[in-house]
Amino acid sequence: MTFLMITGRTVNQGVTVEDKTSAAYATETSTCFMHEFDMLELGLADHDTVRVTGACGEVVMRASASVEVEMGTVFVPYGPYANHIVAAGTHSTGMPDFKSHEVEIEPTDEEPKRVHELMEDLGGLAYDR
Amino acid sequence: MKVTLAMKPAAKSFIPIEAESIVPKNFLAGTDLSVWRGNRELRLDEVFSVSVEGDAGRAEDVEVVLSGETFRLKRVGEYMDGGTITILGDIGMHCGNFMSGGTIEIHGNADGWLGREMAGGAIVCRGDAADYCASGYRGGRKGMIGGTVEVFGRAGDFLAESIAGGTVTVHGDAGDMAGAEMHGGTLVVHGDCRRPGANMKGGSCYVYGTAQGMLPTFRKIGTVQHEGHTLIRFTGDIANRGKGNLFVKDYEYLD
Amino acid sequence: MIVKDAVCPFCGCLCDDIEVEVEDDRVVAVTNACELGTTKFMGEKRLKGPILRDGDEWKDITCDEAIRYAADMLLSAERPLLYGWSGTHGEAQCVGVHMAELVRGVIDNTSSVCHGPSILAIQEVGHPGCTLGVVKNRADLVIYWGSNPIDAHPRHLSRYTRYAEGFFLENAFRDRKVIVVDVRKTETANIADEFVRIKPGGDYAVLSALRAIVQGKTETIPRTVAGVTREQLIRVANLCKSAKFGAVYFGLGLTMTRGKYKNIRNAIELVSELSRHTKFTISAMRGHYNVYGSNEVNTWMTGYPFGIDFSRGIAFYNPGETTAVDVLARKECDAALIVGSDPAAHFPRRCLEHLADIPVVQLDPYPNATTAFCNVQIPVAVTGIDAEGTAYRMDGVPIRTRKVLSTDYLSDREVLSRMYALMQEAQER
Amino acid sequence: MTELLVKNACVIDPLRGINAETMDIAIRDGKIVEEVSDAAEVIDARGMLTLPGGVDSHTHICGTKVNFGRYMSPEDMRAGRTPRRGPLHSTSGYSVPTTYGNSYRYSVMGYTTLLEGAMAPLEARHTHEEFIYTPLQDTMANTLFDGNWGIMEAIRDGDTKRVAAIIAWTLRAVKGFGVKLTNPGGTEAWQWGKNVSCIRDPVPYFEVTPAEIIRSIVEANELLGLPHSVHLHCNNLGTPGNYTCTLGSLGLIPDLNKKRQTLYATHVQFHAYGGSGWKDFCSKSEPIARFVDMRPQIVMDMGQVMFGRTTTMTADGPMEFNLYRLHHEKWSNHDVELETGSGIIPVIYRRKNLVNSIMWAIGLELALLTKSPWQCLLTTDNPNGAPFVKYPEIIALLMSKKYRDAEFATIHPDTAARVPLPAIERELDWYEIAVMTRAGQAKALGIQDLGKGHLGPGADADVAIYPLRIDEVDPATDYQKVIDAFSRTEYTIKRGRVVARRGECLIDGSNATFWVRPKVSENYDMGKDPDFIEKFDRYYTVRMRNYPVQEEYLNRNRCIETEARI
Repeated sequence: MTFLMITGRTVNQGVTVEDKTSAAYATETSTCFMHEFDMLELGLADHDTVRVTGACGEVVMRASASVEVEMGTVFVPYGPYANHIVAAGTHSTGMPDFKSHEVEIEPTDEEPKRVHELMEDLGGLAYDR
Repeated sequence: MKVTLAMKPAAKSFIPIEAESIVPKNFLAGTDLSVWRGNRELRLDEVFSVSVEGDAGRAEDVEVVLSGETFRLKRVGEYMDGGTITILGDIGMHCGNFMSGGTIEIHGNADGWLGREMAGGAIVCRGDAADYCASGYRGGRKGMIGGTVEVFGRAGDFLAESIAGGTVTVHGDAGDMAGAEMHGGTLVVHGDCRRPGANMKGGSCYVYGTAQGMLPTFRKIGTVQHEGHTLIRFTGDIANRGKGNLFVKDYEYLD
Repeated sequence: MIVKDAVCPFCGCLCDDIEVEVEDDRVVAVTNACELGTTKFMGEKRLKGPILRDGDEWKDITCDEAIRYAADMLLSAERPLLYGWSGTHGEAQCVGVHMAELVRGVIDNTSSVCHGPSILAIQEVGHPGCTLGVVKNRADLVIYWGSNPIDAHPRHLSRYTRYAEGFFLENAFRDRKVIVVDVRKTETANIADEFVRIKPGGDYAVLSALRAIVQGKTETIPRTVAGVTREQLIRVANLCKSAKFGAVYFGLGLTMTRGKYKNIRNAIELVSELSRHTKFTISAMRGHYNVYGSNEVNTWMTGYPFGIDFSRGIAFYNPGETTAVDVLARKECDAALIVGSDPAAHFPRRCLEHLADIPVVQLDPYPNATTAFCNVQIPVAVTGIDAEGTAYRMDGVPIRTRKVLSTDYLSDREVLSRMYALMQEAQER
Repeated sequence: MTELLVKNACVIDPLRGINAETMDIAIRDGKIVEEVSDAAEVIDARGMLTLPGGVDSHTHICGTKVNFGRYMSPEDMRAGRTPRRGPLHSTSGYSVPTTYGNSYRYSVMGYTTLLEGAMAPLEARHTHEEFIYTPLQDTMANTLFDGNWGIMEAIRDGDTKRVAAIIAWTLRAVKGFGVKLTNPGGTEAWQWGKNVSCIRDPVPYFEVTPAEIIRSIVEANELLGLPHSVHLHCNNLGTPGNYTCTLGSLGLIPDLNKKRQTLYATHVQFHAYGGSGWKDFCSKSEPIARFVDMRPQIVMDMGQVMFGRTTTMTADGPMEFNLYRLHHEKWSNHDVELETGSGIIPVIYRRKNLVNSIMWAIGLELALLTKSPWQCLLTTDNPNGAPFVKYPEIIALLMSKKYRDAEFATIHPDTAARVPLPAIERELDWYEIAVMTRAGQAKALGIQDLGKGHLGPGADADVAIYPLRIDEVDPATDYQKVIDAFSRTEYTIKRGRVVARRGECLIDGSNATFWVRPKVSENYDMGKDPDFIEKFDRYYTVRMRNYPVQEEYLNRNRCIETEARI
């Protein structure tokens, strides 16, 4: 199913943002907040994993029901998961489309990666001492 | 005189090269020019294989031909006032900035800010033009004030932003905010575009296709015949002063 | 020991009434701060010392080695990018500008991915604004547009708007109306007197419609605009016109959606229009700590608030071309110095792929997502915790942050000054 | 010890009554001294015109409002761009240049001391930060008290000593130099979108009038013994017919100080307008100048307008909004809680525009009609009337009737019927220009005793040597030479070092900041006043402890202590 992905701040994202290697940060930023009817349609229960595919890649997140989002849109806290699929084009304004990104969402059996794994996928080297 | 500049392959191929020296009149005095790759000044012949045929006494008689991987070349033809530049491939940002005369022809695509703040002359782009084609500069009140820009492919967002004079024609579709802040001149989009004429207060904007996300602040006046198209005529943006004219074949509100 | 009136180093509110209790050089309790600020003060997961990536391993190196590495990297680059700056103090940002000027690089700060579009809009139409206290003491109408302070600026509501007392308001909670405009029914929307829910991408159209209605040109407006009924638009316009003092606070909901700065421009033009009827102001909800300070410093030193390219010696400014996401995604830089931000967590993947290809040095107290892309990381003191310096609040009020505890970490300014000194020496040679 | 000897200088030093004497100037360790040793470095001035370093007593160069002018004007930054060279930093901008741009350009014109005309106390730290990056001039900041709640309440209660006490506490806290009133009362009214019409119009809620604010603060200023007088931007700036309001304001001022004026009225050009509207707009420079001639307690500055592009910026928010409605250009406004506000819009003054042409004439008339040059100082209210780089042209206009006539021929033809300028024959001389650009300014600011504005032993060794011999150049006819000479010094010497030479700055210096600390009795220490503290805590959004500007922000700290009579 096609959705409009909006990203933004949440308190939990802010609380964990200076501790990016923590499980809490990964959990918060890999949460895909969805309307419960959309979840029903996709056969998803709370905390089921979903594959979210954008214009330039895919990433696995966990779905979570939210009363804040409209049907057809999903909300993902700012962070490395959303950015794994956000396109870098800025319409020559410097600012990517962080709040208006079309994505495909489907259920999956895969687990979300750790932040370190995402970084290593892109050529980084995790520091975990 | 014909000056041929063929780009040499380079190791740091993605660092932009600023080449505002590539303007026809500069070649009247020879080819001892420099360009900048990032913060390094390079001689023209370090970047290009340069060849010159014939000679000329005035810029109008100079033709510059660029070939190779020219997509990272910025500011080619800046302040050009006569002569011809032909680009066989793609060209980087700010081609023809402040141009006041002469012709630039691009066979490939043009990157952003093609013909920014242009005052005269002609630019023809056979491929697509990226964002801010024929636009103004940050904070400025006036974009293009004269001349013509013709794009045979598509144009990106903010096409002809703040245009105050001259004519811009796009044969394909244009992006979002075409003709935003328009206050003079003419913009013609043969295909579709999004939110044309936002905040316009002068000039004329024609869309032969569909205006998507049509803004709610244009008042419909009737229909007109224009170049063989039946178009719906609107006043300029009434959120601003309602001046200027917007003509579209068809439109859709975001309702 | 209790440090009073400490300044919170988290968001652009820079709350300066925080009490921090320190025992044995550790923060043990924080009073008055929100959850975000408290966690930041209490955070302990710092990087111990400078590290260097050596193949697939991390090695500890000395501070001198790390600084030397950074200086050499910047000096040898053809187009270095110096990015970040919102997490540090003004004095360090000044050194950063001098460095960019010397090595002829591109210097950009995190506003390019937060309120850069707001700046572009202000550069087109100006900015009728005010300090936060003016709103607190006077505003009887507050509009949050595309901003969600409960999550992003938790004390904004209690210190300045919904729950704040005000000199000219008898009963501030009752007399002050709050309107929230958003595509989501956020927590903030729940405490509003009026919630305007718009379709994603519809902000510009709604703002245009409001401008027309405020001018009395109602008849042209369609029955609904981006999901908002004409009746509601008229009601909102009337609320605005009948307010004695109205204040709009907008957030990334306007800057990050299609149209970007044109949305903000339209909002400012609405406020300018309302100023002909009553008193109205508009302000950006600046997010990260001292990001506004980085704009101020860059402006007085280079003339531009962000996205400055010194490649040619003089300052050139063109967001969309000289801003970090564009420079990285287009692979237009060959080295990067990151200070006080975490682009690997906040930039699209394509930018990270280029960071992986070029040398990167980062100054940051914590191991973060960008660490993975660093050749060298130098841990520094946290401005506002173990370093002091100047920070600018979201409304432009400059505040000197306090140092609440002492550590052995150098401040950003100290590290950068040493780097700059090496670079000056090299240049003189 | 460093020594410098400037030989064969043709010195005009009005504060010491020296008029074109050829002499040597001895400098040791940054100060003027009687003599130096033979080891001193020597500069041969070869009879060139040598003046004390220039002092600008009213300019906008540093702080929140100025920086916002830069921030919103990338188009302005496209001019004046220079790269980093040696110790010098890059610069950008024309009407609102970067701090380095301001500093280097002022230095090239021989200016060594600048007064920032308007600093909002809450944002003072910003002004001081920018001072640090204005390296080639000593700086000081006028501090805004026009809409200060505590002061208006004290005035309402008739308590002038409390007014003085609040000023004392604030100046000390924010490291301010003088007291500035911008559209007194109007900036507070503007926080409701209103204004005050003139000096008898009460401020909403506070119920005090601008006249009461002006009079009471003038008294408080003298109670505190401040070096500078109250610095007033009158109500009603820029409106036709405002000269009556200006005369009314000036008429409020008693003569309270023997050493200097009691009121400094700034950019009076903008306040000398006749007419009932734009249609019959005309000059009222004559009544203003006549009035000032009779009142030694008043000094004014010109606020000259010059044609071209610039940026207007002032704490006068409502005035800027009116300008915005006139021009529909971009408009910024910034109200500051409990204190004041500011507004900014870019403008272009055009020769073809009648109003602009009249404005241009009025500034010159004020300078030419006021008898004493000590009472009308040369400014453009930079950048409001024009960027300061236009000063040399203004000097030339004041010195040459021929130049004025030539310029007059290019402006709007109806101007002649609206202004007295064409009939004014006076041409100022070198001495008068020296008064209007340094000596008079230093005296008006009360800094001559601190070694500014003159070249007597003990003074700061700030010297400007201009490439011009006054015995060879007739300013009445050779006005281009006058412009050229004042545009770039042969040498600018700051604190004993040559900082600029023939249009090029040479070193990245370090400024000194002058500020005032009035000593008040315990009873009048607002830092201990329960009512003051309580209101501060309730209505400001910054804690009282975090409000004062720390001395870390002062490069070279020049604190002036005064003995207050409270």
